Amino acid sequence: MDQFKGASLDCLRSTRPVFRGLDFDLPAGGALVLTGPNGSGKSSLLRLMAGLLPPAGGTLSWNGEPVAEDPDAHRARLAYLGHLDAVKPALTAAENLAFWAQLEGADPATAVGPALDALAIGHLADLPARFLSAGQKRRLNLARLGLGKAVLWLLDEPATALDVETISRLRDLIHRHRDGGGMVAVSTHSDLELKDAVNLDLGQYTVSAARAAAEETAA
Amino acid sequence: MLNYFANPRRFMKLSGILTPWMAGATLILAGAGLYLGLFASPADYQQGETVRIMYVHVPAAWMALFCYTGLAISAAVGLIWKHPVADVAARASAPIGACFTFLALFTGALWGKPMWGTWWVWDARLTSMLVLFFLYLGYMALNSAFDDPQRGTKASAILAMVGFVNVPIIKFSVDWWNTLHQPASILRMDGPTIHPDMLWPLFLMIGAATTYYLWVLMLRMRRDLTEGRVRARRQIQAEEAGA
Amino acid sequence: MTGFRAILERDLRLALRQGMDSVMVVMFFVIAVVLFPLGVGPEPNTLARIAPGVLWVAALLSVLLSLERLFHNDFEDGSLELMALSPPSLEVVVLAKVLAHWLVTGLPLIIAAPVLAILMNMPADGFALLILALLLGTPALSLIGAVGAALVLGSRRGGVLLALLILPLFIPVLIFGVGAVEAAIGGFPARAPLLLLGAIFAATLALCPWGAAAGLRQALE
Amino acid sequence: MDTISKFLEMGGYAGYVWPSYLAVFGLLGVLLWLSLRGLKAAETDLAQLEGPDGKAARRQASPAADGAPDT
Repeated sequence: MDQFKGASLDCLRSTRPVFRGLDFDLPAGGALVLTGPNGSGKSSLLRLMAGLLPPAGGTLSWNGEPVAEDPDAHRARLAYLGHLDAVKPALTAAENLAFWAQLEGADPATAVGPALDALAIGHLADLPARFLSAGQKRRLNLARLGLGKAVLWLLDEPATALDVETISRLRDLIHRHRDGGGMVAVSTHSDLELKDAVNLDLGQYTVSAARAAAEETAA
Repeated sequence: MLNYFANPRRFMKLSGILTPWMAGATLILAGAGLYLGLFASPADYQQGETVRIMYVHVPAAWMALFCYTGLAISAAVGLIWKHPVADVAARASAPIGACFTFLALFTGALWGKPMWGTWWVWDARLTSMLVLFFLYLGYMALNSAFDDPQRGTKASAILAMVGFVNVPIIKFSVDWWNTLHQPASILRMDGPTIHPDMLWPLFLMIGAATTYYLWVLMLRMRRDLTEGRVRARRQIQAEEAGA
Repeated sequence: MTGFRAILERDLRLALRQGMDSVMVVMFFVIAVVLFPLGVGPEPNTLARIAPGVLWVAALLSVLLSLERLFHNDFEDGSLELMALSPPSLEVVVLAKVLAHWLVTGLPLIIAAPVLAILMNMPADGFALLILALLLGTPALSLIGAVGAALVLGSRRGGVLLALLILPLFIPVLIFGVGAVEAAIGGFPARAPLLLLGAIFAATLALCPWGAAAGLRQALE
Repeated sequence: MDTISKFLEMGGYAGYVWPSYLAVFGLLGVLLWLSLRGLKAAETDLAQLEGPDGKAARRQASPAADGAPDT
């Protein structure tokens, strides 16, 4: 059984401390919901989990092995969804998705169709992405999750710009993923209502600049 | 050793002690060098009195390279071992090095006019010095081009390392190009061996330039670190005002 | 390797569909070269004398002009971040994008160069060497430029800044590129400058993907 | 008097030698002055923020904090 763990993680943005001493534990099939006020570092934590942002302190580990020792393996097992949709307007919806499928080593011929259908945009497959609405682009980006290889999903506010129906589709997608032993970390404002999700309130790890300065003086 | 100086507080303490010594050393060395260079040394039998430009030109040219080496090493240390003081040192070195490079070019032109009859020749040394000047400007421009100063530091550190690999290649290519274009014989700057009476003021002035670099480097680093603390204080205020 | 091909194919497809990129770069190249006879005067011997240098400088500026967009679009729309998180390493991503960039911009320049050489009255002895030198030199320019393009991502005034950073580093390629052509025209062996150009290409191929990847990593933090 | 003017003439090369020295000492002097001034300014700022009257200065800087405590 897989396990993704973070121990006493520190995060700096530029020179500003964001959070300190953060721990989390994400078992196979688990879901972690990140909450906290603006600026408490929800996006930063997800970027840190993805390996885009190196932690200023602490370690991330996968099944007990530090993630930093094998970044290639870590990239191969994660799917990240950020604020930007990464959709190329000049390519069709299917071509956009096929590219990501190829990068992940999946077969585009078999993977793309079902992934589009999972978010009910199969009928848009051959439409150039420049004709898609904001919500449809978002769904196209979400469809990457259905390509199937990633064990660890890192979703940064996936529910923004989605209608109720699509949110429930996303919820189903996440449930199926977890049933298959996958894990997911979500930052969210609007509640996705994931069952048996562990709530991680980042507000409690926030460091004030005053405290950081005081500790530095003491050091 | 590196870890020891990586602590900004320790650096502030140490540089506080060293700064006045560097200031004193610069003044003494420059004073002695000027006296020997302007009064006590003879004029060159070929170049006449213009040889006295050498006492400011050669130190400037030497420091142009010295500062770039210092910059590149600091940048590498800051990038690889993440020492905050090294980043500050790299940033502080750049304007000093750029000044020395400019001065080397400027005094070179003033020396070249009476000696070669022209302000500027596309000589290998002049050309590679000019390129070095551009590299300094690029480093400083990149360093200040970002809203997040941390990004500027990292991006320009990578540039400094790329430049450091490139400087010998550029130097070599310019040498090669120059030998193709014009014979080097007219442009011999390093004429006959230097008279010992000229060597002493030259050494003193090089020493003065080096201590000047360390002096201003420490001043600029202290300023950067102090400004960092000011920013941190302001942030605390902003938080208190918001709470 | 499938990752490399996927990125290459995607970038080429994008360039074909929306890109006037190739056309624009070649047009800039042509206009820049044409300015020289207008500025220097139409005297054939003068033009022939400066032709190799003018062609190389114009090629260098054309490459520079197109470099700014190398990572920029993918950075803005979030694709770069996802590529950085995909299984192929960032160095492979850089290599694939540089190859696509060179096919789209470098290659058309090389095809246009002999035509412009005729306009510049360049002696025919130099044509083969001009093409050979450009074939070795322009990929090196793209590779060096990739490092700069990665470093200026997200900065203010990206384009001007890129020129300031990259042009000094282009100098060796310029010197040996022109050297090869002039040697051929003058009837000297062009082996040495060509070998040096090859060495520069090999060195940039080994080092620049690493430097560009480092630049991208800090841009994505 | 004669020796001084002879010295200043620099064997006829005064127009080259003295501008060199002037440029070097002038530019390096300006750089030094700017660096010193920058350091002084930063130190004054810090002293104002950290000093015994730092609290008072803080109040003045952010009057909104007293008026609207819960925002």
